[in-house]
Amino acid sequence: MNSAVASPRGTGTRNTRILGILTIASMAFLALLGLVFSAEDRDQGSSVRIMYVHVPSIWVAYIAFGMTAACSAIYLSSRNRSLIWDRFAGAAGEIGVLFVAVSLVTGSLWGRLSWGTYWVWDARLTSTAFLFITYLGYLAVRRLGGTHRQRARRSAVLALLAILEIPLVHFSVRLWRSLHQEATVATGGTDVHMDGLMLFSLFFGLISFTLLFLWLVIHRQRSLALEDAMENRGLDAAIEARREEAVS
Amino acid sequence: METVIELKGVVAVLGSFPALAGVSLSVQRGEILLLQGPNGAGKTSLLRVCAGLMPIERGTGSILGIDLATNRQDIRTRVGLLGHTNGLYLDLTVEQNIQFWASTVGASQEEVANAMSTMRVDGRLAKVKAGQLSAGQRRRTALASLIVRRAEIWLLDEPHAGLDAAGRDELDALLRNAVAAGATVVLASHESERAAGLATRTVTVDGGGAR
Amino acid sequence: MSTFEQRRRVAFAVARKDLTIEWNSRILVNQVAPFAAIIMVLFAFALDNEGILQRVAPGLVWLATLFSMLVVIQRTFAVESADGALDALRVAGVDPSAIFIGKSLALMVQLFALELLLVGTAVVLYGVEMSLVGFAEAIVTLLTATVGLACVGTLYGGLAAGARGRETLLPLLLLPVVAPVLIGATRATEAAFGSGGAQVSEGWPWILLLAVFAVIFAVVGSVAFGPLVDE
Amino acid sequence: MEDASFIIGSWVLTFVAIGAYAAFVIRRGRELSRNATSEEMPWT
Repeated sequence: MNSAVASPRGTGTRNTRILGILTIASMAFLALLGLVFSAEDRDQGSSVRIMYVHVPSIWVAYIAFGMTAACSAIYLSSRNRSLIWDRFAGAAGEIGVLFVAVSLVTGSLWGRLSWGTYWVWDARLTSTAFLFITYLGYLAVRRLGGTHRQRARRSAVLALLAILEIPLVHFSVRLWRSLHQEATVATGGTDVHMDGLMLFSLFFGLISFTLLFLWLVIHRQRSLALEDAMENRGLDAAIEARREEAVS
Repeated sequence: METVIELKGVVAVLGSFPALAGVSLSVQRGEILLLQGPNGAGKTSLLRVCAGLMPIERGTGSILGIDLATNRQDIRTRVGLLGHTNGLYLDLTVEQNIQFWASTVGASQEEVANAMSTMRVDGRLAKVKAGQLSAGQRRRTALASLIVRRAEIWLLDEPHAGLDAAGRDELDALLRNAVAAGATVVLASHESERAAGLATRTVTVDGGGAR
Repeated sequence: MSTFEQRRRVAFAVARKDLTIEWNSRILVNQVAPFAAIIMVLFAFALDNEGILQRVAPGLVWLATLFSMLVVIQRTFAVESADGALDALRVAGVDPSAIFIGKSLALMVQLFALELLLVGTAVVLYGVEMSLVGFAEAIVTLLTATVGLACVGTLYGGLAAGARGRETLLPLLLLPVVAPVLIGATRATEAAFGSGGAQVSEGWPWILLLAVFAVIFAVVGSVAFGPLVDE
Repeated sequence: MEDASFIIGSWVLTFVAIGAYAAFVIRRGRELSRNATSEEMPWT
């Protein structure tokens, strides 16, 4: 207890600090690349600059949801059922929801510029919206309460169900769209002719957003661990109080 | 004697409230154990833990030699719980309720008829919807569906509540018969005089612990 | 250890129990069916144009089905928790996959009856006309869609019911999952109704989609129901 | 110019959203770790 009071340490370590500095530096460089150095697109003009945050965002969201599923599967299949896997799943799910939201909003801004409309009923857009809602549900189930193990089991099963549901939704939405001629609006507009620097900028964006994701997920897992620990401690106090009742 | 319930320092929580704050309890086969204690002492939770319904957060426990932490599902087939609620479907008649519970365990028609006559819910009452019964009649219906489940451990939460004098006598006789046939009974009751006459041992539950 | 035979017996017992409850209480007939019919009438008010109504009738039928399904699912789990019967089922050690199959079967029967009513309403109110083959296709669509809806509805309904007082979670969890059914069933029904000049033959691929959905969630549901509801 | 405001808007929005979330995570961690023991913080 004493050592803890001495210095407030937070969820960082030397390694995460290095990772954090790297992330910030690469984000700054990405902004330079995307907003200043890279050229305008032949068809889309300057609106292509939104791509450098839009595409990496959805990339991170996919990684995050993949990680949620993988950690949930590990949690359910591991013998000791360590709660760290549950927390990693939860942290990744939360970050995934944030980044899907970001990519939906930036995507619709980009769409307004290049297609003249905020939203088209394109298969990819529609199933991304479903992805967002599905994982909102996942986060809601994580907050249902009960013991940590109950939360872990329930949400792990739900995460695996979500992984099953997503391809089904995506496939059926694609079938649905294929019947409508207007579907070409979406694909026609996004044809970007990329030169070397644009390609590099996009690639650099993916890397720096991945660094960002790693940094976020590590910190979030740790703060979730602390939340669990504090709840356990609250339970200790409550057990003490409960025993007192009997003495009086 | 064979130990059928063995709890060591069991903590069980409702949300974040420790309903059981470290209970240790040992029950032998053939006992009729009475749990006493004020409201909110943890009697109901203790029964639910023994039934494998509430997960245990800390401590260890086994019921009929089956580990509570890992195999709660296996325990449940071998114990019977009568909780605060009766576990009846209010839109089914008394007979339909008991038939349903019988069919989940594959009990015969004869067993159903016996259980219904033991708890006096046969005849005219059998065709009444559970939602229209009096509290005591519902209690008797719940006990009848408990009988057809042939439990090895009977966990009863206030079984006497709502029963009339005759019903209480029948319940006591029923429990004594069950014990004679090799079952074990744990009951929580405020009817301490009556229950004490029935019980072979009394344990006081208070502040989420047992003494 | 529960054998296949035991599981089948329990599943049928659960299904029969749920249907008996409906038979005794007539909630579906007296409350949900009128609600579904009202939705169809309200659609007609909102889309006040006969041409449009005929064109979109299939979508409206399935939207009304989904909304009424939410009510039915909440009802089938409210019945379980009204007097602690779900707890009693759990204490009785009844195999969760048998409960899942039983409740899904009962839900299928109820949903199918509801859908027949809705299709009938569409025929009467919206002036839908069907060929004989179209009628057969509509029935097949109803059947396959119903299996999928019932399985997925039981699965998520159980999860929402297990979390006491959070039944409002059900629509958030359920509606995104049933999107494929809404899409598939609507297109297949369009083909059957001939809405917007659709041919009957266009419906069969969508029915295949519905069948895939049904099979997946029937299998997965019977595995996942236990861990989701239990605790 | 509309284009520029949309582009800057989406970049700003992205970074504000992520920044706000990161700040929330870090502050929550700091707050909770104030009373935490070493065993509760295995990463230290």
